[in-house]
Amino acid sequence: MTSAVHRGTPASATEAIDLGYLGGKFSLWSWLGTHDHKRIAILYAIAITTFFFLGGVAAALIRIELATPQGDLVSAETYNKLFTAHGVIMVWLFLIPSIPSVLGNFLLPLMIGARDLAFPRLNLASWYVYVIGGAFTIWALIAGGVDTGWTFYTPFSTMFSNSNVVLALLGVLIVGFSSIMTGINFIVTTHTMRAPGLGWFRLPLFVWANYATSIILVLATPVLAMTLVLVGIERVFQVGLFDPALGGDPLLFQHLFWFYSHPAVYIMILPAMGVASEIIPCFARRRVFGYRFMAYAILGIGIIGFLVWGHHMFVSGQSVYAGMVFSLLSFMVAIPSAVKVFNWTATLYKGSITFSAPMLYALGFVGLFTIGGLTGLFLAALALDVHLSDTYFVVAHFHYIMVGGSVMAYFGALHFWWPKMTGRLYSEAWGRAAALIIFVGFNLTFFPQFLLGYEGMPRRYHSYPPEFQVLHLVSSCGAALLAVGYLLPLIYLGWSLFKGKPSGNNPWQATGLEWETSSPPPTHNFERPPVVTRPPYDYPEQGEPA
Amino acid sequence: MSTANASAIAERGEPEHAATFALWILLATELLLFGPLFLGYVYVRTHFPDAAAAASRHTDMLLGTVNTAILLTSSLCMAVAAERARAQRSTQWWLSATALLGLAFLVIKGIEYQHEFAEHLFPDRGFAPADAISLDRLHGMQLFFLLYFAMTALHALHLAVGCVFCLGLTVRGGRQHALAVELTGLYWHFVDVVWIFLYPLLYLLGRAGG
Amino acid sequence: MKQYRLLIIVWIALLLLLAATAASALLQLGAWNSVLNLGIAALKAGLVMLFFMRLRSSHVLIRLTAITAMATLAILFALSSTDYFARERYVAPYQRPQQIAPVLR
Amino acid sequence: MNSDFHWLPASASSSAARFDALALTTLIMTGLVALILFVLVTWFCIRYRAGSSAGRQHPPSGNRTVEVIWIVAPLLLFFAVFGWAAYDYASLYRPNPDATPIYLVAKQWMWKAEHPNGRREVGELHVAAGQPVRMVMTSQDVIHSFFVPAFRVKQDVLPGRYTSIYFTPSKVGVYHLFCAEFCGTEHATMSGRIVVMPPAEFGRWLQQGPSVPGMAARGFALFRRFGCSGCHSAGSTVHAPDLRGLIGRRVHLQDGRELTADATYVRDSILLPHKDVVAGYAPIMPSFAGQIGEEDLLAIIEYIKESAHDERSTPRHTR
Repeated sequence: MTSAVHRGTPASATEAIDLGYLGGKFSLWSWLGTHDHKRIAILYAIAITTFFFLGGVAAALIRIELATPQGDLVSAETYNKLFTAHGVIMVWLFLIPSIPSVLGNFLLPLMIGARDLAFPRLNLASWYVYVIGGAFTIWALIAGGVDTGWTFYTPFSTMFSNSNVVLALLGVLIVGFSSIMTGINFIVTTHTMRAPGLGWFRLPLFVWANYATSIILVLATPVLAMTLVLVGIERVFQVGLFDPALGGDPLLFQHLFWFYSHPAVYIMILPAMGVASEIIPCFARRRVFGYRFMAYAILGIGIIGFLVWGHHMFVSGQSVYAGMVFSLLSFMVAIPSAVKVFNWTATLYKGSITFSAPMLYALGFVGLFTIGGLTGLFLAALALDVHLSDTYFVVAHFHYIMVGGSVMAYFGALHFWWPKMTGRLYSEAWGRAAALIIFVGFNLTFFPQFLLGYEGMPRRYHSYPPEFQVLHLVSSCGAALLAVGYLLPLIYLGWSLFKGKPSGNNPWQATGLEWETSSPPPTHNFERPPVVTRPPYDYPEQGEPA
Repeated sequence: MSTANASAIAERGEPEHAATFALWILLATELLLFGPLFLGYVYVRTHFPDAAAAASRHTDMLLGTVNTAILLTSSLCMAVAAERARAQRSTQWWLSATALLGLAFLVIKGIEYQHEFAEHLFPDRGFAPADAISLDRLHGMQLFFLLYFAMTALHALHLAVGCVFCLGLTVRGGRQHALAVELTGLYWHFVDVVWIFLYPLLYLLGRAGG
Repeated sequence: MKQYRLLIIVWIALLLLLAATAASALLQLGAWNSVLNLGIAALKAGLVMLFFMRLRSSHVLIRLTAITAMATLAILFALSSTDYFARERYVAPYQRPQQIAPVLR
Repeated sequence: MNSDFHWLPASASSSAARFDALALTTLIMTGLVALILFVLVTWFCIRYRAGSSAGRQHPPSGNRTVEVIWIVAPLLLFFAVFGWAAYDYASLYRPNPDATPIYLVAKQWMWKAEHPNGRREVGELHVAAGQPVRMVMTSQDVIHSFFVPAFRVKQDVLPGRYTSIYFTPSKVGVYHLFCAEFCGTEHATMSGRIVVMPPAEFGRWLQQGPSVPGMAARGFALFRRFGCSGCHSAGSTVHAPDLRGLIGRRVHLQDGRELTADATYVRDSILLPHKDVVAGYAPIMPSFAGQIGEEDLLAIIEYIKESAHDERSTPRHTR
């Protein structure tokens, strides 16, 4: 299965490479009207990168403001709009579409040996819907702003906020439809377009992860859509289900919101797990340990993920009994996550490990995700959550999962499949340096926030009592380092596009159908439809020590 | 639309058309789109039982029942059309009948809305039913009518889209599109199923007094 | 012709059930009104799905899709009800004004 | 930088001690798991780095027993933590008949408390060490959250509904009170002080409150300010019912119904005057919905209630 073209094949940077799907006569319409899943993935990558840096600017301003206890850089109102913008952009415009829409779009057909997704036009439409919704959201967030937090809690969002709530709701709603389209496309593709011989238990775990993610997208997003519509109606018509002054119940909103937004956490982390499951076996040169358990764990997370939303509401005034049910279920969802971490660790055993940039990102992912997951147990434990919820402990916890997990994996995936997507190699030294800077910067930013939270620093505070300043300052310094870490790849990856060495078809000597074809792949993906005869991650046994 | 390789799919015993499968997933999504409205309904029914019954008595049970019968009949026409399309027979008449029944439903629904607007039952600030005897009752009735309008309007929107599909198929002529008729049919029946639940939930409360 | 006859039988059954549900709503049955109405609705929906939507003879994957959607909706209802049916409702601050704290503007 | 800096928050309630014990246990448990994992990853990374001489024959591709062990073992551990945490959680809400109720109203962006004897305070909450307290809380506008880090206690405060939580302060001192649920522009400044006093001192403090005008008196002022007295008084030319002693009376309505006037009835009559028109009167009263705040309504209701047995407070209402 490996078509071994060795890394570092002597070739000068100026040597022409076969541009594959990237080639052909360039016209704007050849991109904006394309039905090619690979080009659509690139379109997604461009849009998502833009949103990522917009959200990053908001984060930077927040961290600068919090360097001192007084609210002196921006006003309280601006601060509230900043953290709302940061949350809305990062959650809906970056994290949820990031890995599925960019890498899933690019790789899913390649990994299953298909020519394209099942519905190429739907795929393009979903990009347009995403960009329109995204632009709408950004407009609402910048022109006037929204100050409700990304959670839009009622009755603040419906009756008290004097900001662009309805516009922002509409933007998020539109983006949601894009998610649904992508989800339907992925599910049908995975079911109907697999190459001959590619049974379910020969699928790469990345495909499993995207499949489970798509199911969540399709089932959870419509609930959010209707909930946002109801919030909009309540705001416009002053009648509503969520305002106690009108006979409604704010907790009903919270139930509906978290019914989507907790599974949404798994929309963000499952594809990241899929990425780690591709990179680690490749650089350990061996089969992933416990493949079937890994696949079942993905499905388990997807299913149990729907049963735990109430753990966001332990102190919200929901019944004590409901708290107990949700707490127990939340502990259960930690099990498949733990299984995955244990299996990644076991995959390293008796491997032959090299530490290229993608592997550093993947190992960073495992470490940070482990910390994020274990601190999640504190929040699942009822009595502990009473003190910790709505403090910086929660902020730190979910950033360890979202940023330490998803973003780390997204960057790892970009580095791993960059040669596949562009046919070029980036500077390995810069890649490793950036991975290390991000890892250190991340921990410096967010580990102090665990301590802040335990000491009782509430989240979403524009100013704070002076005794919290030491830790906030450490966090802000870390954020500066983290920002450098995120800017670096933009530079050296961009540079490699023009000046990078040609990578050859399979620089990592990885298995998997996506590496069977040339890099970058031709528009039709495979010269001959592949037939699969071997299990996934079929790396040759390392045998006797050299 | 579909580029799925039909023979490869049949080999593995997957559904005959990727598009059919995709449509079913879309219907799953649609069901969950109605989910928050149904949960809101449960909230109103459990927290304001009397107000919900009082509000429901304001709806027009006769027109609602007639509309239900119309929609069920339209579903029969649609099912017959799909069956005929599978047998490669012409479907124009049946699809037109389906669309016409759908339009009739929408017209009747419009008449109901008109009456309800006239009675100030639209749940905005002007909401003022005569029998809202307390603030609690007023709130309950208002929430019921919020859900009534949200649910029936969303349903009517779906039905209107279905009518457009049906008429489009009629215009395009009868034969070589069994798949298109099949998909439109599935969608139409789903819209029917939603109404089958909306009818008792919205129209049949408190009809026996009390 | 056989399949058309089946469709018409199903349609007649649907109309009869409609008549039954409308009639039962006019009888005073207390909580059973709702149970009966929803039961009949479920029956009607089942008929439409099994025969008109041909779930009866559909591929297992499609049946699984339908079941998954309904199960997800059931989860939403079931787990929300752990809250709603166990929640202490301690409303109505208005009736106990002496307990509401002061009034400083 | 700042001398107030400390690693751990003060522990000043009975639940705080239990919380810290549970947190420490969980920390040790999760810390051990993390440590083992990191040691293993590091060790594997060094030992099995490419080119090392470590033996690599027959790398296992999976092991069912191992998988079952690392599914079941954490699960049992989790159940234990769950049980402990759930027990402590329930005890925060378990009714305690010895607890003193303190009423707390949150509004954008301040806390207002009322002790059972009527002593009121704003932005501060005084409690006695060793005396169990039951916070009974409601909000006037959006959702707030009552959060005292030193007590390890937090409970959202919702509009239209009371929520409550129990705790027993254990250590004398002054602690932070935060709002933990985002509630609008000045959310970060919605803080206060929790003052835990020795019981005797607290008893003295409780008695020496500043005198606040009674609710009924304020209600009377509002009764005049909103023009209610213009119609509902004896000298009025407008035909409107007398409201003295209304609360608790049977009222006959225009449409033949009959009900007992209670606070809700008065409230509804002010906001929706046309709903329950009293027999013999024309429906001429305008609605005050949107003009009178909830607190003012309460004061007016209180005044009407008081007017039943205190003739002196209603001098202008004698027919």
